[in-house]
Amino acid sequence: MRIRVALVDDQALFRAGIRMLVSSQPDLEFVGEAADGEAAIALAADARPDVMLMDIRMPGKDGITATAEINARSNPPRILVLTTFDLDESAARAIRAGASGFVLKDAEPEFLLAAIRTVHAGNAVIAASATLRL
Amino acid sequence: LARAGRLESRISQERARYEVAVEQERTRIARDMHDVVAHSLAVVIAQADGARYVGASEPEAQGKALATIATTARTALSEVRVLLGELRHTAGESPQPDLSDLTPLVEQFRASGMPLLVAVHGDPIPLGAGHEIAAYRIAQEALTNALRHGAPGAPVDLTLTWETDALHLRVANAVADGGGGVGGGHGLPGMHERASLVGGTLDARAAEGRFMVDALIPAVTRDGAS
Amino acid sequence: LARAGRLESRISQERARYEVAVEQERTRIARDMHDVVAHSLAVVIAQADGARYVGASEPEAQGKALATIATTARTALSEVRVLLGELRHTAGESPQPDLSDLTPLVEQFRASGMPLLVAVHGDPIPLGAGHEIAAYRIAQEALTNALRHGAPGAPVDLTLTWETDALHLRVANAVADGGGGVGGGHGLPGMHERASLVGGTLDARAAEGRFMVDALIPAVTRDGAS
Ligand SMILES: Nc1ncnc2c1ncn2[C@@H]1O[C@H](COP(=O)(O)OP(=O)(O)OP(=O)(O)O)[C@@H](O)[C@H]1O
Ligand SMILES: Nc1ncnc2c1ncn2[C@@H]1O[C@H](COP(=O)(O)OP(=O)(O)OP(=O)(O)O)[C@@H](O)[C@H]1O
Ligand SMILES: [K+]
Ligand SMILES: [Mg+2]
Ligand SMILES: [Mg+2]
Ligand SMILES: [Mg+2]
Repeated sequence: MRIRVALVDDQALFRAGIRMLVSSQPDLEFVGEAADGEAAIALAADARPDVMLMDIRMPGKDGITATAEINARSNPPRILVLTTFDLDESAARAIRAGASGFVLKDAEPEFLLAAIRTVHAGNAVIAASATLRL
Repeated sequence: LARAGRLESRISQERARYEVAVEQERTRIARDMHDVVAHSLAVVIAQADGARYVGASEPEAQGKALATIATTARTALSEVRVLLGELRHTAGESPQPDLSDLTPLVEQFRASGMPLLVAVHGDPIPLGAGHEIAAYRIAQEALTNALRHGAPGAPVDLTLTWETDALHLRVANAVADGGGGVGGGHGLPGMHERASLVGGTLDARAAEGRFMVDALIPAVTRDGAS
Repeated sequence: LARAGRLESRISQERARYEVAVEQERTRIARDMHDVVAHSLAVVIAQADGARYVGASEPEAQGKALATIATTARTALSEVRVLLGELRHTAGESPQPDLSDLTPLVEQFRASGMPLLVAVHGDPIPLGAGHEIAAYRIAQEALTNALRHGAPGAPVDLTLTWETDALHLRVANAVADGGGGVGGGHGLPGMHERASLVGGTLDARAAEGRFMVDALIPAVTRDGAS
C-alpha cells in the first residue's frame, strides 16, 4: 500500500514543485491539494490522505486552525507542518494543534520524504531540518 | 518661559512620534523582505527539487520548472530592489516622504525594469505634509501592486493631475494573465484608509484587462487639519 | 553647573555616536541583504535560463542546473534568515549587542541549518561594554564567513575560553572545496580593526583544510578605556 499524501499551501508554484517530488517516489501517492485551511478540511475528508503537508500562513483559515479542526474529526491524517522562518513559536503552536511534526520549507528533499515516511509509521518528527541535521 | 517649556515638550513629542514611525516602517520593510524572499526562494527550491526528482523521465516538466524558476527569481529580484531602496530611504535623513520623493520612487521602479510612464497636468498647489505623505504612500503601494500583479513588461502609467483644490493621482496597468481579482491583501485597504484619513477618496478596479487606481487627495483647507 | 553642562553634552555626544552606529549597522545589513539576494537570484536566473536553452537535448545539464539552483536558493535563504534576525535586532530596544546576545546569535545560525557546536571553558569575567561589542561582532562576522565559505553541512566550532584577564574566542570550520583564500573582503580587515581598537589581537588562517579565527579580547583594565 502506498502512502497517500495531500498538500496544503497557498502558493500554487510551491505546490507544483512538491507534487512532482512526492509523485516521483514509488511508495508515495499524491492524492490532492488545497490552497487554504477551509479547503484543507474538505480535502482531508474527501481524499482520505495518510499524511497531509500543511502550510501555516494562508489567507482565510490558517494552517494551525485547520490542523486543530481536522484533528477534532474521526480518523484524521497525520499532519506535517511546513514552515519558512518563525520556527519555534509556530512549531509549538502546530504541535499543540495536533501536528505530528514540522519541516522547514527549504529542508533537503530527502529530509522531507523521510519525514513523510516517519510520521506515517507513527513516529513524530518534532524537528525541523536544521535541528535534525545536527 | 512656560511657553518655551511647552515648545520643547512638543518638539520632543514630535521626535518620539517620528522615531516610532521610522521604526514601524523598518519593521514593515523587514516583514515584506521576508515575505518576498522566503516565498520566492521556497518556490524556487520546491520547483528545482521536484523537477530533479521526476527526472529525465519527464523532460517537459524540467523545462517548465526552469521557466517558472527564472520568472520567480526575476520578480523577486525586482521586488527586493524596491524594498532595499526603501530601507536605504528610511535610513536617511528625511523623516517622512513628501511628494518630492516621487522622483526617486519612480526611478527605483524603472531601475527594477518596469516601463513606467509619468505624466503631470495642471499647476501644483501645496497639499500639507500629512496629505503629501498619503499621496506618496498611495503611489508607492499602487506601483508595487502594478509590479507584482501587472502584466510583466507592459507599460505602467502614473498620472498626476493638479486640480484647483486637490491632487488626482492615477496608476494604471495591464493585468497579468489570470489576475485582476481585488480581494485578499492589505494594500488596497491601506490605500483606502490613507485617502479617507486626509478627507480624500480612493477607487480601485479592474476593467477590460486593465487595473486602475484613482486617488483624490484634497489640499488642506484653512480650517482643516494638517 | 559647568559640570552639569559638560555631562549633558557628553550624553548627547554619546547618543549621537550611538545613532550613527545603528545607522551604519542598518546600512551594512541592507548592503549585505542586497549582495546575498541579488547575487543568489542572479545565479538562479542564469542557471535556469542557461539550462532551458540547452534544452531537453541535454537532460544531464538540466539536472545539474536544477541541483545548483536548489543549493543556491537554500544558502540564500539561510543567509537572509540571519540578516533579517539582525535587522529586527537593530530595530529593537537594545542599543548595542553584548556577550549575552551570543545565545540568540548561535540560535540564528543553527536555525539556518549550520551545525554549530559551542564550548565554553573557564570562568567568565567582565570585559567592559566596548570590548563585549567587539567580541560579539567578531563572532558574528566569523560565523557568517563560516556559513558563506565553509564546507556546507560540516560542523562549525565556536569556543570561548575565559583566561584570567581576557576572552579567547575561536571559530573553526572546514573549508569548502576550492576555498581557503583569505583576500578580498571587508570581513577579515573589519575583525582585525575591532580587535585592535580594544587592545586585542586577531589571527585568521587556513591550514589543512580548516579555517580558524582566533580573537583575544582583553578585559578592560582599571586605567584603560571602556
Ligand atoms: N495593479 C494591479 N494589477 C493587477 N491586479 C492588481 C493590481 N493591484 C491589485 N491587484 C489585485 O488585487 C489584489 C489585492 O491587492 P492588495 O494590494 O490589497 O494585496 P496584495 O498586493 O495581493 O498583497 P499586499 O497585502 O502585500 O499588498 C491583488 O492580489 C491582485 O489580485
Ligand atoms: N570561515 C571561513 N572558511 C573558509 N574560508 C574563509 C572563511 N573566512 C574567510 N574565508 C576566506 O577569506 C576571504 C575573505 O574573508 P572576508 O570576510 O574578509 O570577505 P568575504 O566574506 O569574502 O566578504 P565580506 O566583505 O562580505 O565579509 C573569503 O572570501 C574566503 O575566501
Ligand atoms: K508516486
Ligand atoms: Mg503561505
Ligand atoms: Mg499589494
Ligand atoms: Mg566575510
